[in-house]
Amino acid sequence: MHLTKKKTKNYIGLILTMIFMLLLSACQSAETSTGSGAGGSKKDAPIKIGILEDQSGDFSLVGIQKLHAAQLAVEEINNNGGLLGRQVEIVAPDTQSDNKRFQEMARKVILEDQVDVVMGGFSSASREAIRPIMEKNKMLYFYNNQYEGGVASKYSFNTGAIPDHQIGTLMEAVIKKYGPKVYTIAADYNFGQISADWVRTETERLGGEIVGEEFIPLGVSQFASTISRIKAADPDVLVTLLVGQEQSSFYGQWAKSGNTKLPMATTVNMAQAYEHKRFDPPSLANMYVTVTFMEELGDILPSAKEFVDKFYKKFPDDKYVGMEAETQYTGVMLWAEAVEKAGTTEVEAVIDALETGISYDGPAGTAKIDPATHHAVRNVYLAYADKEHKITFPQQWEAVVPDWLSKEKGVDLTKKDEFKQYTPLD
Amino acid sequence: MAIFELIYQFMNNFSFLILSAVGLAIIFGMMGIINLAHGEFIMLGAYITTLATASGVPLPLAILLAAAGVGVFGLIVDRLIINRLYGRTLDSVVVTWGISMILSQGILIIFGPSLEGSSTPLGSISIAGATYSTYRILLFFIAIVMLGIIYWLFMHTKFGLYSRATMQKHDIANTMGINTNKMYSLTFMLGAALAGLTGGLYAPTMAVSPTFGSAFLMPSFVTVIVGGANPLIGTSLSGGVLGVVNSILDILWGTFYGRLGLLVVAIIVIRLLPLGFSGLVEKKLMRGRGI
Amino acid sequence: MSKGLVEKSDAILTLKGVGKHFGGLKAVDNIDLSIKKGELHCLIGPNGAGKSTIFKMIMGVYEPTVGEVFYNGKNITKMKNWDRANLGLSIKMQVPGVFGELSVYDNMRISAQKHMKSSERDEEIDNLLRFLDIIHLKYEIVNNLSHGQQQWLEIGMSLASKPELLLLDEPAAGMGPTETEFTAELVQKLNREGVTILFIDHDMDFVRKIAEKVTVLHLGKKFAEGTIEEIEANQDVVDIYLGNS
Amino acid sequence: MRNLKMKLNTENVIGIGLFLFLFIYPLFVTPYQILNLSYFISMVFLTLSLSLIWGYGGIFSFGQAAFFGVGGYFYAIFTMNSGISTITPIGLLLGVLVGGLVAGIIGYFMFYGGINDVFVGLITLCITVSLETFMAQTAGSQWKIGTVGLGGYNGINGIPTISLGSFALADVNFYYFILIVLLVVYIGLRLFVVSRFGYTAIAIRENRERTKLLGYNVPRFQTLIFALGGALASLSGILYATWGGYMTPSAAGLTAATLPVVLAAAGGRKNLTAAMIFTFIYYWFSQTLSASGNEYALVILGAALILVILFVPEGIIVSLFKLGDNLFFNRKKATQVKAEGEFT
Repeated sequence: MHLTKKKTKNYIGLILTMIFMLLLSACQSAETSTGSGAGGSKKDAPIKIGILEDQSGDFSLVGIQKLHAAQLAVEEINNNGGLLGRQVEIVAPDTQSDNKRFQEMARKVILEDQVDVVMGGFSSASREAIRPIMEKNKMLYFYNNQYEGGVASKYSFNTGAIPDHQIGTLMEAVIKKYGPKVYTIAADYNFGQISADWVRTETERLGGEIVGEEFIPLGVSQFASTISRIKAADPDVLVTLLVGQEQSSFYGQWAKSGNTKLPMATTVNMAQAYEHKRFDPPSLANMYVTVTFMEELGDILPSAKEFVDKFYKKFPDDKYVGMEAETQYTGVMLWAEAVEKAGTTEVEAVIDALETGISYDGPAGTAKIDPATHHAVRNVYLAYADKEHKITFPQQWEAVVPDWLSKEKGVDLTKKDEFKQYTPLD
Repeated sequence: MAIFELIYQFMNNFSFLILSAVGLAIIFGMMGIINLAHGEFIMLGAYITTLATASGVPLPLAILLAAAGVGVFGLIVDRLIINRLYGRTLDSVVVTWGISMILSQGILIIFGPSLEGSSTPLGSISIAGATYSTYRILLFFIAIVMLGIIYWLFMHTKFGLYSRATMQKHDIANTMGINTNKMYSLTFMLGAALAGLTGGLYAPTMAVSPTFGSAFLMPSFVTVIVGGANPLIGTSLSGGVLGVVNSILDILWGTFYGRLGLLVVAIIVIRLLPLGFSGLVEKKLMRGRGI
Repeated sequence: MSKGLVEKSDAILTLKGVGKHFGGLKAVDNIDLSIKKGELHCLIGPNGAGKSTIFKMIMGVYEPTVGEVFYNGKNITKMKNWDRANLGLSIKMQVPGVFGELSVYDNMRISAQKHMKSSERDEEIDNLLRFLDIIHLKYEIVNNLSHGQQQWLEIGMSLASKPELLLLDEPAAGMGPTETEFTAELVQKLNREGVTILFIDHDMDFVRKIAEKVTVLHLGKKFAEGTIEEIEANQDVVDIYLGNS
Repeated sequence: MRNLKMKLNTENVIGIGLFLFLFIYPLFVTPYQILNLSYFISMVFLTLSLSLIWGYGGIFSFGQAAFFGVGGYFYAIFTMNSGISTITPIGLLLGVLVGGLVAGIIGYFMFYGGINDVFVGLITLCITVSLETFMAQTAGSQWKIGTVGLGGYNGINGIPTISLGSFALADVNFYYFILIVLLVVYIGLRLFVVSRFGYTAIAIRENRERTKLLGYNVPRFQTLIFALGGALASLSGILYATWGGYMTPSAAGLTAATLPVVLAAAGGRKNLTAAMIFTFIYYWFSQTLSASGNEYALVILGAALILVILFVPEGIIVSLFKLGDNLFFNRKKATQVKAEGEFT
C-alpha cells in the first residue's frame, strides 16, 4: 500500500517535470520558428548577418559590447535605407564562451538561417573553431577583434588590431622613454606566446634586451612569485600580456606590492575590458597601451565622441565602449561598403570588392582593408594611465599597415588563396 | 632575502589553498557531497563584499556580511534542495552543477559581466629590501585563526561532537538521538558561510565577475583530494604540503609547473593514500593509541 | 553434487598460529585450527570471540597479522580472495551477501557463470533453486525475499561455485523453527554429498543437531575443542558461554 | 541463450522506434539538421561510455572527457601527419585502441591500487584538468608531433574527415556512417551487458567485496571495463573531431568532464537506451536555448537538471520507460525482463 502511494507520487513529479520542460521548449521553438520563417524570395528579403558573440560565460564582458556595437551599426544602416534597398537583420545566438557552441552555431547561421556574412568571436580559439566551417561553406567571415595575427584565409577578414599595429609602436615608445631592459609576462596560450615573441623581436630590433619572460597559465589568479621574480630582474619596462578575469588580478597585487613606479606596457588591457575603470587606482598606474580605439579617445577625437554618445544613447546601461566594440562597428560598416560596391551579397563578389582596398571613415579615423592580407590599415593611439587612472594619449601613428604576412611570409590573398594561420613561432 | 621570498610565497599559497578549500572540505567530509557550486558560493561572497563596500560599509564588516549572507543562502539551498539528497552523493554532483549554472548566469543577468572592484586595503611592508603586501600576510594569519576556530568548533562544542558522531556513523548517531538532518543542514550552512568568507577576503585582491569562483575551484578540489575526508587535519596538512610544493615549483620553474605540480601531487597522493592525509593521520593515531 | 563420500582424513584447511590485531586489540589471538575433509565443523563462542574475523581471514578479506593459513596443504595466507574462491572455498556471510537490487536468477547466475559452461548454467541454476526450494522466486527481486529465503539463496550461490569447503556464518540466524529445520537438513545433505562445512552459529539446538565437531572461541583464543557432547560437558565452556543463555 | 531474446517493453519499443526514425530522418529535413544530428550522435558515444562504466560497472569517472580528448588529438595527429585520406579509417581504429589503452593504464593503477568510488571520480577529475592545462600551453613550435603542431589553446584545425578509399564521408554519408556505428555500438553494448562480463560488471557495481568472494578478480574486470569506456569516449572524440575538423583542449575542461555525468545521471544511468535518448534531448534543448540568444538559457538548463534529480531520481527517461511498461505492457512480464539489463 505504502509502496503504491510512493510510486504515484513519483509519477506526479515526473509528469510535472515533463510538463515544465515541454512548456519551456514550446516557448523556445515558437521563438525560433518566427526567427527562421523569413525565407521568402531573395530580392526583398532582409540581408542577414550572423553575429556569434559570447553573451554569457567567461568572455561575455567583451562579447556583449560587441553584440551591441553590431546592433548599433545595423540600426544605422537600416535607418539610412538599408543595403541595396533591403533591410539588414541580425541573427545572434549566444555562443556561451564555449568553442563547441561556436561550431554548432556557425553551422546553424550558415546552413539554417542562410546568413550572408558571419561576424564575431572573441577568443582566438573560438575563431579557429569556426574558421574551417567558414572555409568549407565558402562563407565570408569577419573576425572583428584584436588578436595575435597571422591568419591568411580567403574567406576571413580581420578589422582589429594585431601585433603589426600594436607591438612595434608600443615598444618603440616605451624603450625610447624608459630604457632597454624589458620583462614580459604573458598568458600561456597562443595569443600570449605569439605576442611575447613579437615583443622579443621588436625589442631586439630596437636594441633592447629581454631580461625575463614568463608565461602564466590561464585561470591563475595569484601572482606573488611572479611579482618577486620581476622585482629581482629589475627591468626598465614591464610588458604584460595577460588575459581573462583571473589574470587581471595581477594588477591589484602588483600595485599592492609597491611597484607603481615601473612603467607597464600592454596591448590588451584597458581598451577591451576597461580595467582602469573597474579597478581602484593605482592598480594600473603608469601603464601604456596601444589601441585603435577606446572610450576616452572621445576627448581628442570628435568622431570617437560621436560614436560613444550614440552607443550610450542606445545602450544606456552599458558600462564601457571599448576597442572591440568599435572594431565590430567598423567591421560591419566596411562590409556594408563592400556590399554596396559589389551590388550584391554574393560572397565572391563581396570579397572582390573588399580586395579593392575598401575604406571607411570610422569612429577612430579611417580604416582600410589591406587587400594582400585581409587585415585592416588603422590609426594607432598610445594611451597612458596615470596614478589616478586618468587616460591621456601622448602619441599616435597614422595608417599603420599590417604587412608582416605579406613581407615576411609572402602572403598575397589577391593572387593566391590560403587557409592557414602563420605564426612567428613556426 | 631569498628565504623571505620563499616564506612569503608559502604564506600566500597556503592561505589561498586553505581558504579556498575549507568550505568544500567541510561539506565533503561531513556530508559526502561534492559541491560543484563551491566556486559560485565564493563568487557570491565576493559580490556581497564588493557591493557592501561600494555602499559605504567598512571592509571587515563587509567580509563578515559575505560570510553571513552566503551562509544563509546555503541554508536556503539546503532546505530547498540538498536535504532531499542526503546520502545520494552522486546525484548531488548533478544538482550542485545545476546550481552553479544558475548562480553564475543569474549574477551575470543581474549585475552584468563585471563589477567595479575595491582596492586591496592596507599598504605594503618592506623586509630585507623587498616589499610585501600587508593584506596578503594578514590573509595567512586569518587562515590560521580560521583553522583554530574550526578546531575549537569541532572539538569543544556540542555541534562539533554531534557532527563528528554523524560523520563517523550516520545511523548510530541517529539512534543516539542526534537529529542528523539538522546536523547536515548546519554543516552545509557552515561550509557555505566559509566559502562566502573566502570570497569576501579575496574580493579586494581580484577582479570580481560572475566567473570569479572558477579561479578557486581547481585549487580547492586538489586540496580536498589530497587532504581527504577530515576537514581539519586533512585540509591543513594538505594546504601545507601543497603550499610548499607549489611555492618551490613556482620559484624554480614558474607558474605553469606550479600548477601542474599541484595536479600531479594530487594524483600521486590518491594513488598512495586513497583516503588522503586524513586517512594516514587517523591510522597513525589509532596505532599510537593502541600499543 | 555427486562427488560421493570423501574419507574424513587429510586436513582441507589448517590455521597455524593465526592472529589478527586491530591497533592494540587482538581480535584473534594465536589460533590453531584444522578442518578435515568431509567434516561438519562448528565454531561457537560469545560475541566478539573472533569467529567472523577468522572466516574473513580464511577468505582473504583480512590478512592475518601473524600466522599462516593452509588450504589442501597450500599456503594461501597472502593469496587474493578471488583466487581462494576459485580454489573451491566459498562463504555465506553473516549479513546476507546477496545482491539485493537484482533478481534471484541474476544472483545465481553471477556466481554460476564463473564455474560452469553457459550451456549447462541455466539448467544447473534451476536445479539448485529447486534443491533450495526457492524456484518459485526465480524472478523475484532479492530485497523482496524473506530473511530466510535470502540465506538459502546465498547458500545456493555458494553451491553454484561447486565448493569443496563451505563457510557458513550463522546459516540459521533469524529463522523460524520450520526454516531452521529446513536449513539443518540442507546443511547435512550437503555434507553428505561431500562438501566440507565450517559454520558459525549461536543456536545451540541447531549446533547440537548437525555439528560433528565443535571449536569454542573466547576472547580471540581457542578455548576448547571436541564433539558436541564433550563441549557441553566442559564446565569452563558452560561458564563463559553456555551459562549466559 | 534464452536471455538474449528481445523482450517487448517500452525501452525496446522506443529504442527500435528511435533507430527507425533516425534512419529515415534525412528524408525530411535540411542538410543542416542532418549535420547537426550527426554532432549529437557523436556526443551520444560519450554518454554511453559513462553509462557503461558508471551505470553498469559502478565506476564513477570524470575522466571520459580526457579520453575524448586523447581520441580526438590522436586522430588529428595521426591522419594529418600521414596526409593520405585513405589512412583515416586506420586512424579511427587506432584512436579507439589508444583511448582504450590509456584508460586501461590509468585504470590499472587505480583499481589494482585499491582506489574506488568517489576517489576514482576525484583522481580522474585531476587527470582531465591536467590534460587541459598541459594542452593549453602547447602553442609553441617545440610542441610538434611529426609535422603537426599541437596548437595550444586554439586547438588543431583542418582535421580530415573519414574516407573509405577515395570516398569522403561528408554530410548525409557521414550521418549514415555514424548512425550505423551507433547502432552497432548500441546493440553491442546491449548484448554485452547480458553477457558474462556484463553480469560481472553489475555484480561489482552492486557489491564489490562480495563479488571478489565469488571468485572474480575484481580489479581486472574494473580495469577492462574502464578501458572499454575509454575506447568508447575516444571514439566519440574522434567522431567529433572529424565532424567539425577541429579539436581543442577545452574538450577536456571541467565543464566537458562534468557533462557526461550529468547526462547519464539525469537520463537514467543504469539504462543505456535512456542515457542515449537523454543525450539527444539535452543537446537539442540546450542548443535551442543557445540559438535563441536567451540570456536565461543556462538558468533554465540548471533548473531543469535540479528538477529532474529531485522529482525523478532514477532518471527521467528510465521513469518514463517504467510508466510505459505499467500502462502498456503486462507488469508481471515487465519484471521478468531482468536479463535485458534493466534492474529495478
